[in-house]
Amino acid sequence: MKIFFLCILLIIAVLIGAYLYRVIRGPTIFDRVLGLNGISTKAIILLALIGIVFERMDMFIDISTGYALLNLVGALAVAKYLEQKGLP
Amino acid sequence: MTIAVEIVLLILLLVTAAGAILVKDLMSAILLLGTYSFFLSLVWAWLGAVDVAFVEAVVGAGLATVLFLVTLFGTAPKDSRLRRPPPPIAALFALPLLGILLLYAANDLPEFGDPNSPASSHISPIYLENSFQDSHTPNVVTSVLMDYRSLDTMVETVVIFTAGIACALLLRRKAS
Amino acid sequence: MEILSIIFIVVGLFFLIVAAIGVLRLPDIFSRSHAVSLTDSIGAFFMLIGLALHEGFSMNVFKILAVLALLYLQNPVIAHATVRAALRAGLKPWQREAS
Amino acid sequence: MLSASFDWVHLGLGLILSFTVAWINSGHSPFVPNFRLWGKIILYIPWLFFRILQSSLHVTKLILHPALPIDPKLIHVKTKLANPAAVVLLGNSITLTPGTITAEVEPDALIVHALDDISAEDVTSGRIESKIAEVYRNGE
Repeated sequence: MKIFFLCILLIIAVLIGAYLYRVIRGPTIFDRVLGLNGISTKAIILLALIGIVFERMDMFIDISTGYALLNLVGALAVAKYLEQKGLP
Repeated sequence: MTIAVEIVLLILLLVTAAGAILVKDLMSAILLLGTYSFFLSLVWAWLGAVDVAFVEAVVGAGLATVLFLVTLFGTAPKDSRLRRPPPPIAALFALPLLGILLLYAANDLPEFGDPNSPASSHISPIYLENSFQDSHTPNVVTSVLMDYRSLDTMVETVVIFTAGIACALLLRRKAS
Repeated sequence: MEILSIIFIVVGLFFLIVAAIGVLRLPDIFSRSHAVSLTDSIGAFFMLIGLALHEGFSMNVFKILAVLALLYLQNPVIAHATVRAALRAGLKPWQREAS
Repeated sequence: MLSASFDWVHLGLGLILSFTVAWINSGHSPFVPNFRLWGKIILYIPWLFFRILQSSLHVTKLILHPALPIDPKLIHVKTKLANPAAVVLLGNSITLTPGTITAEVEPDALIVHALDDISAEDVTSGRIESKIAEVYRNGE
């Protein structure tokens, strides 16, 4: 069972690479913001998975709650900035 | 299997760091730094340092990104030195040499999680035994950070506070 | 219970893979946002519910559900803010040239 | 919740603090819970989830299709919903459904970006809107 979760963990970590490609090579700045959003969602899932693998779910799910809240603040700040400044 | 996860996370970390250095636009560099903090926090969580991961996520991904953005509000959004001069040749030789030296020195460090290493045979038991009597805090990491190393933490807070004041000053100058 | 959680996790993984392919393949920012929304709304749902089923009934299940509710409340806000910023910045949606 | 300590001290402090912050930020409006409305919204969620499942299968088919047969477009959707909270719920539901995303909110219309005709038909037919209108009609 632990091997199964490790495999899932590995696959998701590789999938983050696709989003990272979008963040680094994105033609516009908005692609980067979208990629960051996708990465943070993946990171929340990854943290929950790490909690399952280490059998300390109670600690790791707390960090993922923190991630989710912070992600909202950061993304809204970026979007507000881009609306006011226009395309860089 | 666990090694593979670590390798993938570290590769993602390296690619993000390289991208943050090489990208031309300051805004994209900020976003890449936020991504870097996410990955670093994942690495900390994978190593079992949950509190450090939490701090990294809060300060690195949340607070630092917002502070950088507020700074960009008040200053020029373009990097003025788009054409960077090439690095001197001495640096090209000296930096890999330094890296090799550091890797060689890292060989002598104790193994990760080694119960016989000095850190876990001398320091950790004292903290674990005495922290509750000393500070009455159920979380050991919190008592170490906030009581035993409170000066260090206070100066870190001063750094963040100074950054916040600077951002407020930049915003006020723009408004007037 | 274990079988059900494995099924949920594999379904969620399938949607995550599809979303990653979509992020790589789709042509412009507006259509890519659909792929990201696919991840957020359905991939994360199946993954987290699968993990909650594996965990069994305890305090952690409530925390997982809280994270899920948070995701469902904030992800539309983020996607909408990004797309609105892109629209106001003057980006035109991609269209098929031939038709 | 995060420290999993359920003393009365912690719970009471948390309750008082969160209500105070919400009260300060909402312009000192008195707190009036509308329980019937919340009940209806909770009944609305499973229906929304069924729609999400259906449309995400459709988007999956589109993405995995080798020819990528997408036809993205911007569409204007007129709404008759007067309550701002209802418009927010509508925009949120549209964005949450894969294949459609709310791009701009105007006083009486939404601009929606749709991935192709079938996804767009989901919005233009007004099924979500009528459902939300039903939620809010009796809840007022």
